[in-house]
Formats: sequence, structure tokens, C-alpha cells
Amino acid sequence: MPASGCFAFGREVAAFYDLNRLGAIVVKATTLDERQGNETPRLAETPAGMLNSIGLQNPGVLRVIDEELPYLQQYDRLPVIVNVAGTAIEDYVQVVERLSQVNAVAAIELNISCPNVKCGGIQFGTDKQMAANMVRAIKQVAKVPVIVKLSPNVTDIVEMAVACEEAGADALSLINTLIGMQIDIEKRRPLLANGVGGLSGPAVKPIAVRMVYEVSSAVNIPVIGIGGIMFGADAVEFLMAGASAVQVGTANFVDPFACVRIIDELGAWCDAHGVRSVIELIGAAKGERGVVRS
Amino acid sequence: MPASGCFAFGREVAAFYDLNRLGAIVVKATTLDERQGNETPRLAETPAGMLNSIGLQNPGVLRVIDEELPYLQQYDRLPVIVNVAGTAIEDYVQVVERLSQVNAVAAIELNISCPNVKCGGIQFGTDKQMAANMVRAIKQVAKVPVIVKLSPNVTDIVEMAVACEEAGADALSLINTLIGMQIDIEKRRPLLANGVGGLSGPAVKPIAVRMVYEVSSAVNIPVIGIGGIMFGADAVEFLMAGASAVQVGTANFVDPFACVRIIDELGAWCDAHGVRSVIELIGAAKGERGVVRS
Amino acid sequence: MRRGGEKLALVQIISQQSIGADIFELTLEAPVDLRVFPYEPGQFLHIRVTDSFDFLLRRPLSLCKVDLIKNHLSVVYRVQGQGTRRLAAKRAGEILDVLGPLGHGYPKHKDDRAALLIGGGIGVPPLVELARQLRQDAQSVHTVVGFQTKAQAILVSELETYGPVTVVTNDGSLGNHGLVTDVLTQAFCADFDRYYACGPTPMLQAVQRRLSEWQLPGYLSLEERMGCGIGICVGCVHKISRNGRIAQLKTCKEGPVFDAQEVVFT
Amino acid sequence: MRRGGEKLALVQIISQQSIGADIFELTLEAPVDLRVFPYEPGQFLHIRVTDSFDFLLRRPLSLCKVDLIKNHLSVVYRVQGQGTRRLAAKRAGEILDVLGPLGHGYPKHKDDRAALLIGGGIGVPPLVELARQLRQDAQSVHTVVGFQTKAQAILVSELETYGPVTVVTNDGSLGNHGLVTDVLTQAFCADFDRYYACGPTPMLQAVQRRLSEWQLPGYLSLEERMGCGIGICVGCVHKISRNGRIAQLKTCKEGPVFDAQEVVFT
Ligand SMILES: Cc1cc2nc3c(=O)[nH]c(=O)nc-3n(C[C@H](O)[C@H](O)[C@H](O)COP(=O)(O)OP(=O)(O)OC[C@H]3O[C@@H](n4cnc5c(N)ncnc54)[C@H](O)[C@@H]3O)c2cc1C
Ligand SMILES: Cc1cc2nc3c(=O)[nH]c(=O)nc-3n(C[C@H](O)[C@H](O)[C@H](O)COP(=O)(O)OP(=O)(O)OC[C@H]3O[C@@H](n4cnc5c(N)ncnc54)[C@H](O)[C@@H]3O)c2cc1C
Ligand SMILES: Cc1cc2nc3c(=O)[nH]c(=O)nc-3n(C[C@H](O)[C@H](O)[C@H](O)COP(=O)(O)O)c2cc1C
Ligand SMILES: Cc1cc2nc3c(=O)[nH]c(=O)nc-3n(C[C@H](O)[C@H](O)[C@H](O)COP(=O)(O)O)c2cc1C
Ligand code: FES
Ligand code: FES
Repeated sequence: MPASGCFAFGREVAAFYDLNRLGAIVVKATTLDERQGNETPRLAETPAGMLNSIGLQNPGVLRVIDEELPYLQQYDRLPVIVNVAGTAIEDYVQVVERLSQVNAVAAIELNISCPNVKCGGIQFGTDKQMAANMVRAIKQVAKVPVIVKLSPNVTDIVEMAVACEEAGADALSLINTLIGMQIDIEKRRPLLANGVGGLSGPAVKPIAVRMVYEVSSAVNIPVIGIGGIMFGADAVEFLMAGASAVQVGTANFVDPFACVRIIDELGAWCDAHGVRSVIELIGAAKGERGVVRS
Repeated sequence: MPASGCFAFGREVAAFYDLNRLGAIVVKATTLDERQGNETPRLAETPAGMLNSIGLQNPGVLRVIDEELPYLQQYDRLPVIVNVAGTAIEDYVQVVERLSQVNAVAAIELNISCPNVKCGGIQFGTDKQMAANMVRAIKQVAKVPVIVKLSPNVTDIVEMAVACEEAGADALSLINTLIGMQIDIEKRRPLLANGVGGLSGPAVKPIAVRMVYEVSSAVNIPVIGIGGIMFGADAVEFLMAGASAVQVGTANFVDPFACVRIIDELGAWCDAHGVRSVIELIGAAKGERGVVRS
Repeated sequence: MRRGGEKLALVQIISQQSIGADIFELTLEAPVDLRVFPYEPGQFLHIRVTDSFDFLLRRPLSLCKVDLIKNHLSVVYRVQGQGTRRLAAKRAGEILDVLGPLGHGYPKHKDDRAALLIGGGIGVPPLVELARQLRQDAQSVHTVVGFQTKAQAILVSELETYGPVTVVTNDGSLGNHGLVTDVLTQAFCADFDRYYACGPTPMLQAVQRRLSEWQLPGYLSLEERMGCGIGICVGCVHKISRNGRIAQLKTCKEGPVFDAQEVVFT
Repeated sequence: MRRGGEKLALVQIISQQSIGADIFELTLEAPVDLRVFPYEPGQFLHIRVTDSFDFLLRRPLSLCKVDLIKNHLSVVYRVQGQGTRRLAAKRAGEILDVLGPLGHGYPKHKDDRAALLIGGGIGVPPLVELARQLRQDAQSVHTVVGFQTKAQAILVSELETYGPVTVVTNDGSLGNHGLVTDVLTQAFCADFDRYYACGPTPMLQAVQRRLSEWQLPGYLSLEERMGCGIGICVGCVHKISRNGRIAQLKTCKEGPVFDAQEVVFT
């Protein structure tokens, strides 16, 4: 079971367990140039969730290639997926070109949905025409499969998904965070320095499950489910909603062992329910009842 | 402090306290004809929230006028706001015409955002042109102020808000519920009979606060804040985000006294902070820091 | 319209006892003075299992027994999911946030002479106080209770203090082998004026079908997922045929007990 | 790169004591064997206050004291919000989910002879174990601590076992009247090789400015809101000037203690 963008570049969690135990690793968003990210506070706790406004802090693609990816190559059974972000199509294209020269990259995840940068990626994530253009441009330069990560901050995520599929995406991952705000009522201002931030964690799970259900019903490419997964049972829920795999984000902050614990819990659930392969679970909740899309 | 659509028509809560203590009451969505609503299960519990798929069950506008509103008239200090829903502009217009003949109605809340009915109101809530047409049509027949209740299931709620303001809305209320789903992994199907439902409760509060902040910065009409208010401090948060009043939904299900408790807590907070009128709090979080809209 | 007893109260847990496989009896201070507001068997308490948002909604549990002298109530429940698991971890002395008693229980028919009580699984608890009250009204009480297996059989000896009890288990590990409806033959039912049933929906449906054949009037206590418990969320409805039309009535407010004739199963 | 001590463990609470206005000392079983993994003063534990989603994130609390024989640790904390309030309700014998010790603490300078420790409010706790270790290295230790008011003064007698302590309160209710920087005159500072500070950001900023004037090298322990505590969320950064450039470094991983010269306040 792959882990998501909340894992930095893997080094830290490697102190807790063997990364080969993961299905894959999705590293932190990588941009063309180094980015320092937003001011602090960047984090807030919310009911059953959290807000973040990291702002894509990362050392830039060249240093990622030089300093981070070689470290991960020691894990021979660990496909590395690089999350790519930027502010213009050309940025994305250049990052993907650079990454395509590196063997260590198993797939690209296009982050067209980060809510935390000014003039940032989210425009691509909320306009289907722009998203399709982006995907087409990237597909021309990418030598590995391209996963497009969708934003939940849209009126119609199915429309976005279909546009990305038609433009050549190899898979979709969803959801990124929802835009939220918390106010520090004593200080009378937004708690995050950036004002708004991205909401993640169990609070958003029902929204994510709904979107995975809808999107996986509308496209023929694999869908990776993300959003509020804390336990194996949550992973089962996403699989039954139609996800072919899942990513775990916020849970890693609460429990450094979250990914491997969830893999174990999922295995135990399958054993207890006579399920031989998780493939049997994919879309299992879709059979009997027609679901009203409102 | 007004209460929201989660209050039926007031009779039940009247068993717990004097409804005159409320700032106003917003009764359950009223449609032209009687509606039986969706199949059960209609409710699910989620992390810090709940899903509902009631489906606008109500006795229809005529019986609301005959059987429900007269009951509320005994509360002389209680402005009654009727939440109006339907499937076509003509339905809405007819309901509002009927209600305009009744003295007991202080304002109309146009529910263009209910996610729980097939071909339902949510189209109006996600297309700014349709919303504007609806508001204009209603303003022609309404004799009382028209509040438009916005859906959070949109890419750009500010755009919707501005369209409604330009079309003549007297106030805006937000947010309605977010569309979500929960899967019963033992039964391998969506838990709600309707498949999807509306997410409410503390889980959605950060999203609601963000939208209230953005919308109240963009329009000149009053904004009513709704979404996950459980305590007086939550009401303070919405006021500081720019709401002129708040509505309390899910909290009433947990605690029948929620509305009056929150009013008391808000008063106590103001006293402890030397605030003489809640008006001082409205938009208080906007002063110092520019907020990045992503 | 206040019926009298609905109240939100913080009450103390008097005791919590395991009485079967994952089944507990929880005894509480009553939230109201039961001599002033006598409760109806079939009513329920709506309980907050913790003040955490993880369990935002209350859990409905039927009243099972009453101690009028100490003003104590008890509920009997099975650990079903996380919420009841949390409840089962509570100990005597802890405080519980309780709303109720709520809803309409089993109506009284003072002129009846013989009552048939039918319970299935975790639907048995409300029958205990019902049996007591019926006996107080000098009716004879015969109870038929069905369980999956012996380990889940509960409250049988309590019910026996009020009259004969026929036990049925799905696997035959206690009493008769089979389903409760197997017992409800025409001959068996001929002696009763009325029946009172509580249990899983398939059982209620089978009981309704069978006993309407024998023209025995009765009541069913329905189970739907509840939000508020007081009639404001309209989440807990069930189809009820009344006054010539089928309406979705709230089981928390108009029910959970309905005239068996009125209940529409789909 | 595992530094040795980071560990996720369920540990038992040994004791919880009120030691000031809303201030508590919590003693725990150590999550690691402290003789194998000696911890650095300035490191912190990352604590889950309940397993409820209401408090999803862990709370960072600095290590204050250590008992190497019993393998116990203590943290001293002020009730700040709901999470620490929840923590304060825990009792001896309860189990706590603890990650740590984490981060880089105060480095050792074996050749120094005289250390100046500066603490403000709830920044005082990490200085206790620091003082002990410095004394063990045969350095002299002078501590300056500042509090709002007398009721909030904590750990003064503990610190006095390691050397002289100068207390300052904002309202003059204990010790000197004023701010800690009022004490840090050029003459006073002349005797020290190095300083070690922990406290609220405005204090650290004032201390840094003042002591850089007197050219006294030192360390600041920074406080930022943390998510993971282990370096994967990149939430807790602070601007640090190092190798000729200003970078946003993670206070949980590269800190919380930084060379005072490197810390950039904006
Ligand atoms: C009027 C009424 C009386 C009841 N009396 C009893 C009783 O005396 N003893 C007893 O053991 N049980 C009784 N139940 C069922 C009991 O309420 C559920 O088993 C319990 O709420 C499950 O909660 P959970 O947190 O363990 O399960 P979860 O599945 O974790 O609960 C999640 C949500 O689903 C609801 N839910 C789950 N299962 C049911 C169910 N079967 N019926 C209704 N809601 C459900 C919960 O209330 C909660 O809101 C009664 C139900 C009703 C409607
Ligand atoms: C490295 C480090 C060491 C610390 N050591 C101590 C100590 O020894 N004693 C002590 O009393 N306090 C210490 N703090 C501060 C302590 O972590 C916060 O007071 C505590 O997390 C507040 O939690 P809460 O739930 O009560 O507050 P809430 O406001 O309800 O917390 C909400 C969120 O904000 C975070 N937060 C709130 N206030 C702060 C703050 N001032 N700093 C960082 N995060 C905050 C919380 O961790 C939580 O994620 C330390 C902080 C850091 C970063
Ligand atoms: C602190 C933080 C940083 C994140 N950074 C990224 C990122 O760099 N790129 C990205 O595509 N998503 C990023 N995300 C979004 C997550 O990958 C994930 O989509 C989201 O958090 C929902 O999953 P969760 O509820 O399991 O956390 C970030 C989320 C958090 C909380
Ligand atoms: C059970 C239920 C029924 C609702 N019915 C209506 C309705 O009839 N009309 C409407 O405009 N909103 C309705 N809502 C939405 C609420 O009014 C409110 O916008 C939303 O629940 C968010 O607020 P909360 O988090 O305080 O519940 C309903 C919400 C719930 C939970
Ligand atoms: S549970 Fe809310 S109306 Fe019945
Ligand atoms: S707290 Fe997550 S990186 Fe420091």
C-alpha cells in the first residue's frame, strides 16, 4: 500500500521500519526551483483533521535527484513515485524532463491540486481544459506512467477525471486537501500565517470516498484513494468504493508506523473475511444498489 | 442566534425551552407538494460529523402554512424563516408566492443547495447563471427578505455569492452540507440507502469558516455562517470570519438545548473579553493579515 | 408537546454487569422521578457514549427494568460497534449524558386478559418491564424469545417471574430448535388477546405476517438509525399506513412502537 | 538516520502532580533505556493526549528530569488549551502513547567552565536536566529565570541545587522586577563561556540581541507548532542562517535547539 506526500523523502520513517515493506512511496512535491514554503504557523488541528499550509517547501528537482532519490535506491523493492508541482505548465514539463533522466523514478504524480501556493497548481486542478493541456504536455515528455492527483475543491470531480483520462493520464489519485481556515479567536486572526490551508485527516474521508466512488465509476484507468485513512478498515472502504490502491497521509504524523500497520490490518481483515486478494474488494460496494448522483 | 434547517418546525424543541429565546428559527425545507423523502438508512455517523440523506421530507407548503406556521405564531419574539426547496424555478416561485400571503413569515431562505434529491436543488447551487435566474424570479414574488443558502460543493463559492448578490439576494447563508459517502464494509455497499448524503458537523467547520471569510469579503450583503457550530467559541469564530449571524444544525441532534446553550456561551465569551455587542466581532479576524486566496 | 418524561440529564452509573456474550446490563440513576413520570415499556434512552466528536450521535437503548424505590433504570445492550464498546468500558460511579425516556412505548389495554410477548435477540430487554406492568394489570403473560444460540440467551429467568417462557434458538442449543415463528401456531395463539413484539426486522416481518393470519392484534417495536431521538432530524422514519395513506413516520417520536397492522415493510 | 532514541511506546504514568498555577509535572516510564540511549537536555517527547480524533496531533513537551535508576522521565507543562487540559486529567497507572525522545538538544562543550542558563515561563523545564549534566561536567551554572508572576514560578529550588538562580518576575512578586534581559548586563555576562536559553519567542529574540552585543555565544530552543515531530510534515520550520544562506529548517528534527547566531527572527 503506497504512502502519500506526507512522508518527506522517506529518510525519517526509515528510522522506524524497512521501507521495502511499502507498496510504493510518493515523495514530497518537487518543483523546478527550491522553495522555502510559507511562513509559520503552517499547521492547525481541527475536529478529526488538520490544516496545513506548507507551501511546497522542497529543495528543487536537481537536489531531489542528487540528494534524495539515490538514498531511496537502496530499497530495491520500493517503487518511487515523485509528486511534481509548479506554477506554469513549462515548470512541470521541465521537472518531468529532468526526472525522466533518472532510473529511480517509477511514476510521476502530477500535483495539480495543491491549495497552498499563490497562483499555484490549483488552477490546473479546477479547470478541466487547463488540466487536460497539462496532462498532454507532460505525457509528451514523461517516460514513466503519469498519475494525476485531483483536487476535491471542484463542482464536478468526474468531469475533471474524465478530462484527464482523455488527455492520456495513466491513473488518477484523489483527493488532495480541501481548502479550509481556522481562526484564533484570542488573537482575532486566522491561525495559519497563510490564512487558508488544506484540510486532511478522518474528517474528509466521507468526501474522499464519495469522490473515489464517482470517479472510479466514470473512468477506465486505475484510481488511487486518499483521504483520512487511519486504519485497515478505512483502506477496505476505499477499495470497495473503487480504488485500486490507497495512499496514507496525515496518519503518518500521528503514528510513524501507520503505513505498515494499515497494511497489516488490511491483511488481517482479508484473512478474517476469506478474501484472498485485495483485488476482490475493488469496487465491491458498487454491485447491488444504484447510487443516486445528485 | 438563529437555528437552522435541523429543527423541524420547532414543536419538538419547544418541549425543552421557550423558543422566544432564539434569534430566529429556520424551519425545515418546504416544497410545493408533500415529499416522503428517501429510503432508510438516512443517517450515518462519520469522524466528527454525520451524513444525512433525508431527501426533503416535508408535508408541502399548504400544510406547512395550515398546520405548522400557526403553531409558531404563539412565539411573539421569534422571526420565522422558511427554507424553500424544489426541483424547478416554477416550484420555488409557487412556494414563495404562497408563503408571501402569510404574515408569519419573516424571511425566505432559498435552499438551492440540498444534495439529497435527484435532479434536485443543487444544480441551482452549482451554476451561477441558474442561481441568478432563480434569485431574480423569487425576488419578483417575495414580499419578505430573501436569503440564499449556498452550496459548498463548488469550485468557486465567491462567484456564486456575487451572482446571487447581483441578482438581488438580501442575504446569504452558508454552508449547506458537503456530498459524502460511507461504505458499510461488512455489507459491501454504501451505508445510506441513497448512496450519497450530506456531510455536516464539526468536521466541516474549517471549510465553512473559509467560505464565510471569502464570501463576506466579496459581498456587501449580510452573511449567515453555518457549519459545525457546537459551542459559543465556534460562533465567535464564524463572526470573526465575517458572518453577521450564525445557524446551528447538527448540534441540536446531540443536545436539544444546543441553540440556547451556544447563545449563553457566546454571551459569556463576550463578557469575559470586554465585548459589548457581537457586532464588534463581525469580521474581526480580517484586519491585520492579508489572506492568500489560492 | 412535552409528554412529560423527556429530559436531558447527567446521571450516575450505578452498575455495569456482563450478562451474556458481549451483552451488558447497565443500571443508572433515572433522569426523571419515575413516580411522577411513569415510563412506558418500549420507550428508550438516548445515550451519549463519550463527549468526543468521534461519537457525535447518541445511541438509543430500550428501557429494560425499573427500580421505583431507588429511582434506578436499567438498559441491556449488546456490543455492536465502537460506540457500544465504549459504553461497555464505563464503570459504576461514572457520569453518563442521557436523554429520555423518549418515544411511544407499548400502549395499555386494561381489559385484556392474556398477553403474548415475542422477543428476538437484543429485542428482548423491553419485554421485561412490559411483562411486569402487564402482570400488575392482572393479565397473564406468555413470552416467546428467540436467540441465535445459548450463549446469547438473556433475561429468561427475569421473564419467568411473570409467566411461562418459551425459548427458541437457531441452533437448538437451548429450548426449541428453530425460529420464534415456528412456535406461533394458530392453536398456540388462540388463547391471547394481543401480542407485543420486539426484535430484528426480519423477525418482526415474519411475526406480523403470521399473526395477522391468525387475526391476533399486536404491536411491533421498530429499529431505525436515529439522529436526534426527539423528532427534529427526520432520519429515523418507517413507512406507516394510517388514515388511508402511507406516511414516513418518525420512529423516535411517533414510535418506536406501532400498531402491527399499520407497519409497512418493503 | 536513526539517532538512537526515537521510539514509539506505550508507557505508564508514574505520577502527575500540580506544581504551580495550572502547571503539572508528569512522570513517566522512559520509552527507551536511558542508560543505553542517554538523552540530551532540550529534546522533547511527542505525546498523544487521547486516542480520540478530537486531538489528532501529538503534543511536544520538553524533557525536564530523569531518574536513571528507575528509568523514569518527567515533563513539566502548563495547561494551555484542550489537549494539555486532557493530559492533566490523566492519573498514575494510566497508559500514555509517547514518541521520543526527539530532536537535537543542547550540545555539550566539555572545555567550558561557566554556563549561563536563561529560562522564561514554561521554557524553564528543559534547563533542569541541562543544569544537572553541566554540573556533572564540572561547569559552574548560573540560571536566570523569568515568570509573569510568583504563582507561575516553577522549578526554582530544583535549579538551585546546581548553582545560583536569579529570579525575575514581570510584576515583581518574586525576585527582581522586570524582564530577564534586565539582568543580562555586560558585567553580569562577562563571567560566562556560553548561554543556553529556552522560553517564549519574544524573550529569545531579546536575549539573542542582547547577548550578541556582549559577544557571548549560546543556544536557543525554538517553539513552533508541530505535526509529526519526526521531520516528515515540514510544518515546524524556522528560518536558520547556515552556510551563507537562510533556510527553513525543521525545529523537530534539526532543532529545537539551534546555535543562537544562526536563528533568524522576522
Ligand atoms: C429504539 C431503539 C431501541 C434500541 N434498543 C436497544 C437495546 O435495548 N439494546 C441493544 O443492544 N440495542 C438496542 N438498539 C440498537 C442500538 O441502538 C445499536 O446497536 C447501537 O446504537 C449501535 O451503536 P454502536 O456505536 O455500537 O455501533 P456503530 O455501528 O459503531 O454505530 C454507528 C451509528 O449507527 C447506529 N446504529 C448502528 N447499529 C444500529 C442499529 N442496529 N439500530 C439503530 N442504529 C444503529 C448507531 O446508533 C450510530 O449512530 C436500539 C435501537 C433503537 C432504534
Ligand atoms: C519543542 C517544543 C517543546 C515544548 N515543551 C513544552 C514544555 O516543556 N512545557 C510546556 O508546557 N509546553 C511546551 N511546549 C508547548 C506545548 O507543546 C503546547 O503548549 C501544547 O502543545 C498546547 O497544546 P494544547 O492542546 O493544550 O493547546 P491547543 O491550542 O488546544 O493545541 C492545538 C494545537 O496547537 C499546538 N500548539 C498550541 N500551542 C502551542 C505552542 N505554544 N507551541 C507549539 N504548539 C502549540 C498543539 O500542539 C496542537 O497541535 C513545547 C513546544 C515545542 C514545540
Ligand atoms: C502536511 C501535508 C503536506 C502535504 N503535501 C503534499 C504535497 O506535497 N503534494 C501533494 O500532492 N499532496 C500533499 N498533501 C496532501 C496529501 O498527500 C493527501 O492528499 C491529503 O492529506 C489527504 O490524505 P490524508 O487525509 O490521508 O492526509 C499534503 C498533506 C499534508 C497534511
Ligand atoms: C438531518 C439534516 C437535515 C437538513 N435539512 C436541511 C434542509 O431541509 N434545508 C437546508 O437548507 N439545509 C438542511 N440541512 C443543512 C443544515 O441546515 C446545515 O446547512 C448543515 O447541516 C451544516 O451545519 P451543521 O454542521 O451545523 O449541521 C440539513 C442538515 C442535516 C444534518
Ligand atoms: S431520530 Fe431524529 S427524527 Fe427521529
Ligand atoms: S513537526 Fe513535522 S516536520 Fe517537524
